[in-house]
Amino acid sequence: MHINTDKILQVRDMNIHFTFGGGLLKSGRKAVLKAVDGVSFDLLTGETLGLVGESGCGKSSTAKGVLQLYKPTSGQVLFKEENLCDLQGEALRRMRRQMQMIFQDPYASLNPRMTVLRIIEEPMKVHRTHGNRKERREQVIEMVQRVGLNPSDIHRYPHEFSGGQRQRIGIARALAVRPELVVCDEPVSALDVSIQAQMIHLIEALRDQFNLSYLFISHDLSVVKHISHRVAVMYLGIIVELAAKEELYARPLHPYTQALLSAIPIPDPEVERQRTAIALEGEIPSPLAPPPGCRFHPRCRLREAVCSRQTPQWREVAPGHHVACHLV
Amino acid sequence: MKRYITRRLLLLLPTLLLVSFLVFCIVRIIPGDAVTLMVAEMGFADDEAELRAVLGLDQSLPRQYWNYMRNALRGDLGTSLWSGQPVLEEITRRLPLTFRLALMALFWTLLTGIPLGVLSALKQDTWLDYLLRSVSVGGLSIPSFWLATLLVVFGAIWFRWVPPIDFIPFGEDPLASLGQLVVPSLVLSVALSASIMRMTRTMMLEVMREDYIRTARAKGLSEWVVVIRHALANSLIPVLSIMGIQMAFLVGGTVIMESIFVLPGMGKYLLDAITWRDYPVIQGINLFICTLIICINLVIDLLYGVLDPRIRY
Amino acid sequence: MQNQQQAKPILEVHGLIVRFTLRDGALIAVRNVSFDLFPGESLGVVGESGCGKSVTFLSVMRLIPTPPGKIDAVKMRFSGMDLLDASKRQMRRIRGNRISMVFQDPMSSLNPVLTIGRQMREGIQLHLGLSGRSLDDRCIELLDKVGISAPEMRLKSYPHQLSGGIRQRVMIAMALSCNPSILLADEPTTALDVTIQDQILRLIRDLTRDLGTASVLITHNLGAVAGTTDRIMVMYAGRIVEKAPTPLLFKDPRHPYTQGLLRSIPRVDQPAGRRLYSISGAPPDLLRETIQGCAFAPRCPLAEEQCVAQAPSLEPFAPEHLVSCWKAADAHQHG
Amino acid sequence: AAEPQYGGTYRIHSTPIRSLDPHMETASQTTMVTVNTNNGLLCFSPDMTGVEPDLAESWRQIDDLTYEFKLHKGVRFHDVPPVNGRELTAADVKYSIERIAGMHGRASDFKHSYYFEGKIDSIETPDDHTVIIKTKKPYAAFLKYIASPWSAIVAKEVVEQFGDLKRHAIGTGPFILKEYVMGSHVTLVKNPDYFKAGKPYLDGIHIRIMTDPSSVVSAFIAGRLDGAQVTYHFMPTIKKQVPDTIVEQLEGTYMWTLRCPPWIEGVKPLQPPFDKPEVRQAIAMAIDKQRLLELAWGGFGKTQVGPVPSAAIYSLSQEDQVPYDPEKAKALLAQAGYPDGFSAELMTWNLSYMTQPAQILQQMLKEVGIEIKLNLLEFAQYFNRAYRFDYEMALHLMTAGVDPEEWLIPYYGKVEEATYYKWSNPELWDMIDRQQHIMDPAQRETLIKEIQRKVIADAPNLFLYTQDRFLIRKPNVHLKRYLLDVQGLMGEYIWMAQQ
Amino acid sequence: MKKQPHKRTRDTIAALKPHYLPASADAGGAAPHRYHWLIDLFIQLVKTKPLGAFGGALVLTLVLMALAAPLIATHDPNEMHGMQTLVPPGSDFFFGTDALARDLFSRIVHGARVSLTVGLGAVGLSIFLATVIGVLSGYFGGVLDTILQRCVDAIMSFPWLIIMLTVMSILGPGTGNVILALALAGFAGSSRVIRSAVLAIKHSEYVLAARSIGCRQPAILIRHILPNVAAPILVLATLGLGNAILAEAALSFLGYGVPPPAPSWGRMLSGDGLDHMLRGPWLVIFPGLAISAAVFGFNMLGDALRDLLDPRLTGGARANK
Ligand SMILES: Nc1ncnc2c1ncn2[C@@H]1O[C@H](COP(=O)(O)OP(=O)(O)OP(=O)(O)O)[C@@H](O)[C@H]1O
Ligand SMILES: Nc1ncnc2c1ncn2[C@@H]1O[C@H](COP(=O)(O)OP(=O)(O)OP(=O)(O)O)[C@@H](O)[C@H]1O
Ligand SMILES: [Mg+2]
Ligand SMILES: [Mg+2]
Repeated sequence: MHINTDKILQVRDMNIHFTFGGGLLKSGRKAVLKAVDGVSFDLLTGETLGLVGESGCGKSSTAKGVLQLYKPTSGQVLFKEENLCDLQGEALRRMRRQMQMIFQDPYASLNPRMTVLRIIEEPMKVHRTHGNRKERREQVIEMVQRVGLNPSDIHRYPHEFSGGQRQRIGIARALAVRPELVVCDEPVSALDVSIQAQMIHLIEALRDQFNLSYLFISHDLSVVKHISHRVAVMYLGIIVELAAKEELYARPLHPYTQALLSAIPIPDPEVERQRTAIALEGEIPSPLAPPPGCRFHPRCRLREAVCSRQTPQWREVAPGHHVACHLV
Repeated sequence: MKRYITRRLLLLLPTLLLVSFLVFCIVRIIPGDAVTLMVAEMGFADDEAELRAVLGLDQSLPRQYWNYMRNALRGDLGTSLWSGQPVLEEITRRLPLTFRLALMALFWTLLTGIPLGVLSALKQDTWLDYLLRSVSVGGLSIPSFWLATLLVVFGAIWFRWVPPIDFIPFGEDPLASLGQLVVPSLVLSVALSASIMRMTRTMMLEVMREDYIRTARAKGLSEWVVVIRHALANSLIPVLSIMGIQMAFLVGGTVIMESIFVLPGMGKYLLDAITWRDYPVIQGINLFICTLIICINLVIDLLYGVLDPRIRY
Repeated sequence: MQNQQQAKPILEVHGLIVRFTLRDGALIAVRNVSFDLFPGESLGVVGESGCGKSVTFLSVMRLIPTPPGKIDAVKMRFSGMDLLDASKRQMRRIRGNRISMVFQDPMSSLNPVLTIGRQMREGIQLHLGLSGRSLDDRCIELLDKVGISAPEMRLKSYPHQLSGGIRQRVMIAMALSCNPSILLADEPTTALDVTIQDQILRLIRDLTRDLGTASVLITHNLGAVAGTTDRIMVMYAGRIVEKAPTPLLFKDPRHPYTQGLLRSIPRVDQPAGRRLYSISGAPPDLLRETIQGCAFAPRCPLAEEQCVAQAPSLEPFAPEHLVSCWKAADAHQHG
Repeated sequence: AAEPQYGGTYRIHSTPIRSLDPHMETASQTTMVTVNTNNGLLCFSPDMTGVEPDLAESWRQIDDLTYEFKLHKGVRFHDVPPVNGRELTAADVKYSIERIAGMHGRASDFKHSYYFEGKIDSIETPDDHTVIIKTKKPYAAFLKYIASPWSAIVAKEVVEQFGDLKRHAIGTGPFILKEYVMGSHVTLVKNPDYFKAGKPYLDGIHIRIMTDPSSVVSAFIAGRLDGAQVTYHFMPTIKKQVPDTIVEQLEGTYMWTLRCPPWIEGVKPLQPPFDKPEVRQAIAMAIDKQRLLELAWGGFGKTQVGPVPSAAIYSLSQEDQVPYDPEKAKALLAQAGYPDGFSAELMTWNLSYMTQPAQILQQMLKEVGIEIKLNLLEFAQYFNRAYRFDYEMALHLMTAGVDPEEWLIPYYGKVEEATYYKWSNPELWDMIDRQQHIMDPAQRETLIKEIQRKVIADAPNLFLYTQDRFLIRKPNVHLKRYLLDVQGLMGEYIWMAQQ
Repeated sequence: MKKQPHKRTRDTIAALKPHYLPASADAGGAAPHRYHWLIDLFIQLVKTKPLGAFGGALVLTLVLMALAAPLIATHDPNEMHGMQTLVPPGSDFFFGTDALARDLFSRIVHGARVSLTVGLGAVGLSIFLATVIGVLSGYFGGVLDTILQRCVDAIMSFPWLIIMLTVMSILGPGTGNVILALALAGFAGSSRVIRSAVLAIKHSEYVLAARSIGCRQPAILIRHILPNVAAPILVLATLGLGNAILAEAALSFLGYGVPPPAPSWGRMLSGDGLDHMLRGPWLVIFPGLAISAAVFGFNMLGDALRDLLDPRLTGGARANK
């Protein structure tokens, strides 16, 4: 693995807010949903950064914000020193060649009316990376084989494939134009274990081969542990903890991370029956009205008075181990 | 909710303004104007200008429009160019009939369309389904003027029966007055009912595949309860929006029924107004119908909220 | 699972075959499945997606849409009563009352236009005949039991006003409302994240233990079954390929498919960096009338001529451990 | 010839009635009402050729220019406000005739003003029951016009109170307007104070507005109407269903006319090919009027010869008919320089009684090589263009009132006078002008026939046919006379036998 | 009113999607061979929707009749045969003659041309307008959507009669203008349907995916949005065809409609048909049958297509949110 220290991606204080209501036709006040509320992280070339968290905590929004599929409300996304948020139209479109996305849902992310060939070929066509039809076709066939499908499959339609195979088509599409950054949004959580394993292999193999950088989103901590170098934990729109994976899994500092890790079921009856999970109290608060202070405090078993008053600092508590919690 | 209604009613104004403007322009773009017609009928071509002046048609269009709107806001929709009657009065006399006819047609439509649609969905791909669907499409494919004419002619020939030709005002004898509308509204509802039936069927099929139907069955509920309580409400929303469109169609499109069944409604009045280029009448009727249709749509939107708690205003 | 052999099974299924008549032909989703379920037992069912897990238990409830579905079985009895011949009315009396089911997706399994209360009440009213105050009390008690705070208020809410976790708990409360003898839980946690998943599994475990209900947990999350169930049934292509007590299955899986499944799970409790195993190929096409030989043979690392030629049957490999594999004895070599 | 009986309400139908002002409307629906609510000084004799006294007890022509009318005494207006049954006086007559002539109100509103406008020198009322009218020149049609239903006598207060008479028919007539709901119905009730003793017989008349012909027929068959006017299509059915129906087949006065382009010398000269008389004559010869009538209206009608329809006086007989001769037509065309024919546009409006004959004409003209393109316009648009005189050929419905000259002046008269059509033939102008002042009927007839022959020779218009009308009624309805064919409802002569 | 996204679980998808077959490498090819989706659709239609296939056959017959009208017709449709009016059906005149002594059979056959032209033309135009407006309005949303939708509101609140009569009055008679009138009276409603279909897929991940790979807006519209709203469009079109034919008949009844002598079914039925109905019932029976056959055919076909094109049945766009 070649992790050189170049930062391919720097996300600085990114906010993504959705507004609801307002307007002449809709009643009620404008509500602002802060799906991503001040997220910062770096991604090194050749590195895989895992992003985990409860469902709805803003993982996908972060991913889409990075790729400018949602325009961040504020903040910076520096891709190879260039601030994507400032780019518009054609300039941004051209940048897209270098950053691709694998979508969360293998069923929804492929156009059902296009053949595999056309799906994979499309980014090449859009970015004119390959001169003519024939070249493109050759490249498609190569990609298809690389992700483990048959060349004969390229004339079939997505619905004729299984979930795993569809996900591979998505991967082939993302990689067809040789990007440098790939954002994988829960690429395996829709699949069952046996297909999941195939996908993980593929992703790892491609990373090693092309020295890709991944932002790897999942709520399955086992998978993340398997695949990433560093892991960030999100809760309700903010990152609460970020560390190298061995560090994080061995010494989770944030109470939420601890609870999360303790809840992972272990596929071994002996271990599993011994496991005691840290129960989280209450419900996930609505992102429309996040709690004041530390967002996690209403559910935190260790909370203190300060937690509800003050937003905790984002601190580096050990080399490379960042956390936002008053109690650490 | 209240705020929503107020807002929607306020929004009515710009739409109405747009509508009135469109109508105003359209009736004046149509070649063949009232004055020429009047002059032609009278046989004196030289005082066209005078006639125009008297009718106020010689002013600039914006001016005319301004005058019209100013008066309309005061509740004065002008007088008919031909009969000299106040348009508002003529409309308010005809509107209730048309509206009742439309409502009644809608009533039949729902009465037959929804149950048959549900039945056809429940018996999907059986002979009953095929039969019901064929009949309904059959109903859809019969021109209503033709059905109405057949009814009237053969009703008279075979049973010495025709719909009453003396219109009984609602105030005099409500039952008889409604009774008079039974046949025309039935004829109108044939095609509408067919489309409601088909929509209901489709939606029922869709809804019956939903997981919560399986949940309901898993509770041991009887099929009847499952259909009525769980499936129907969920399938009615699109049916409702079709109903809105049908109401619009009915309010503005009953002219053929009116002439065949001898009903003094709006449709015929409108048609004559167009034929005779009676601008104030055309404008007035349109304004009325549009308001009505927009109100109907509002009611339907509110009904959505009743049917589906996810929809909140 | 003590003394199961002696106890009378509450559910006996023998030779269950479920076929669907589709445009492209008949899809045989469940192929000759047999199992017993004992009172108080918790049975796990795992297997690849589409292998017939849900269909098997939906057929027990007779909730397979017919047509296109068709259920056949040598025997399908619920505490002595024949489920196959039961009339619709009899079935309705069993459903929700004696056997109840928690469906996979809490988002779509609740009727969006009815309040939670209404949906909960109808089952209780029907089967327990409660009404008025006592009905409400029962609902509140149930919601309380599944750990929902402020149950009175929840009764008045509509599904869309609740989070996924709460909805799933409502589903469980509904399933438990008539103290069923069997609780079928079809992937009750797939749509939820780990923390909620953990809560729900615990809930089911505790409730069944307390009430003595037999439960079936269908899932593809092996972690989930590991902690919750007594026995596990592994299905592949419409058949049961392995059936064993939970600890035994994890410790000594005999079917190559089970082995592959267990090995392809990434585990947090193990050092990372180990290459994950993955089963190559794809499951067979259930549209085919007969699958020649062992259905898993094309993907099996141990497959031999015999495997391709002849289908193995589910044979006891060890006490309480049934495997359907010609190579069951050799399988451990590759474990 | 049974004794008239009293009582009963006569139920009939009508197409929509736009207005009740007899002086401002030309539509026959209006007179259907006003002929029952108002009287004129005179009215037509049953055979429609002469005039009879009505409000005028007697009249006399003092000289070529002067007419004296003596009014009945004790004629009262209806007992409704604002007249409240006051007596009719000569002043009312004077007012009414002046109103018809367009002197009270906007001239252009009065559609029959040509009856009297510019033609009357003075109207004098020496006493309450005498009216003396002087015309400027000898006026042959004068009495006809006085007897016309459009020359109804009205009361000044009514006009003043309501501004016009569009919704108020108040007069001296046998029936009183009780209710008039536009688009729905008109109800008339018996006038108990009617000046003709013993009349009317009916208690009332109920006119139901109906537009759909099959509804009318059905309503009649089902017994909801006592009388109806139907088209020939339904006659077999009616005869079969209601065998005792009384059917009166009346000759119509609407004349189907094929028009060549109008000719306004200096402004709109004739364009080729219509500038050649041979072409126009060829067109006339190419049309088999009998077959046309047969196909278009089942043969129920009369083929027409000249501009004055056969139902009116002074019309031409079939001897003057242009013979159907396609060969000759072709020859004429060749002679005019169109051996291969030509193509032209035929304009008419989009209702089937016009489109059917138009299609037949299209086929007939095709046989002599004339390609017709049909242009079927909406009613308003048709009239718009027709009265801008902007068309190549048009299929038109001509109609006129009570005197043959009404079929001539508005069409072939001087360009200023001809309102419906223009034909710049000064010879015709002169003849038409002359006939107006010939007081001797025989002489006038000769001249009018001559004019007609001249029109036929010129062939600006081709007179195709008139349709017969079928007035049906129940056997118990006794009806003594009709007015013009379309204004068939003279309530005072109707009585119904009790069943 | 946003519809709740239906998160379908895998087994229901599998259940609803009989097409879903894990595309295994097994060369045996037990899975039926798949053609282009249109051909596939046709095969499915014949196999599983007998009523729809019957409708399709009717439509096909009518279309062929229209195309080969001069070959099929026994007479010139406008020729008047002497005085042989209202001749009952027989060997000379299969369907009898009308009041103008024209051969009804030939008129019906040629009428297929006229009526189908009107139907296809009106539907084509209205669907085109509806698609353009619906897609733009739905996809771009915002101010454009608001403006377009208010206009659609206004148009929809006009009685259809007014719209049609207005257009007919402004433009005068003629087949083309009938088509235009019908299209203008009908496009607003369709554009609503298409708009909502676009709204439903606009947020689907494959559209986002197309953006993420850098597609331009027009490409997204044409390659991704349009093909996926093709199903509702197709259905709208087939259903609209029947309606257009009926509407033309109603227009004819009011005197508008395709001008004679063009043999439109609607005109035949409503014009002299109704006049002579009692003397020559065949005059209303045959055109009536023709209209009914066309409307029935198109509707049945449309219904069947709707079922077949249901994305959940053919494995189309699953995430219809
Ligand atoms: N386009 C959008 N419009 C409005 N709200 C949105 C939108 N996309 C996401 N959200 C909201 O933002 C929050 C974060 O959503 P996001 O999809 O990023 O979560 P996630 O962590 O990816 O969850 P999951 O694990 O379920 O995929 C959620 O509350 C979601 O409802
Ligand atoms: N209603 C149905 N109609 C047609 N085929 C069906 C139906 N229900 C299930 N099937 C088919 O039966 C097979 C087994 O489906 P089942 O739902 O039991 O799978 P499963 O094991 O529960 O998978 P998952 O883990 O995805 O839930 C599948 O191939 C599916 O396509
Ligand atoms: Mg996400
Ligand atoms: Mg399942």
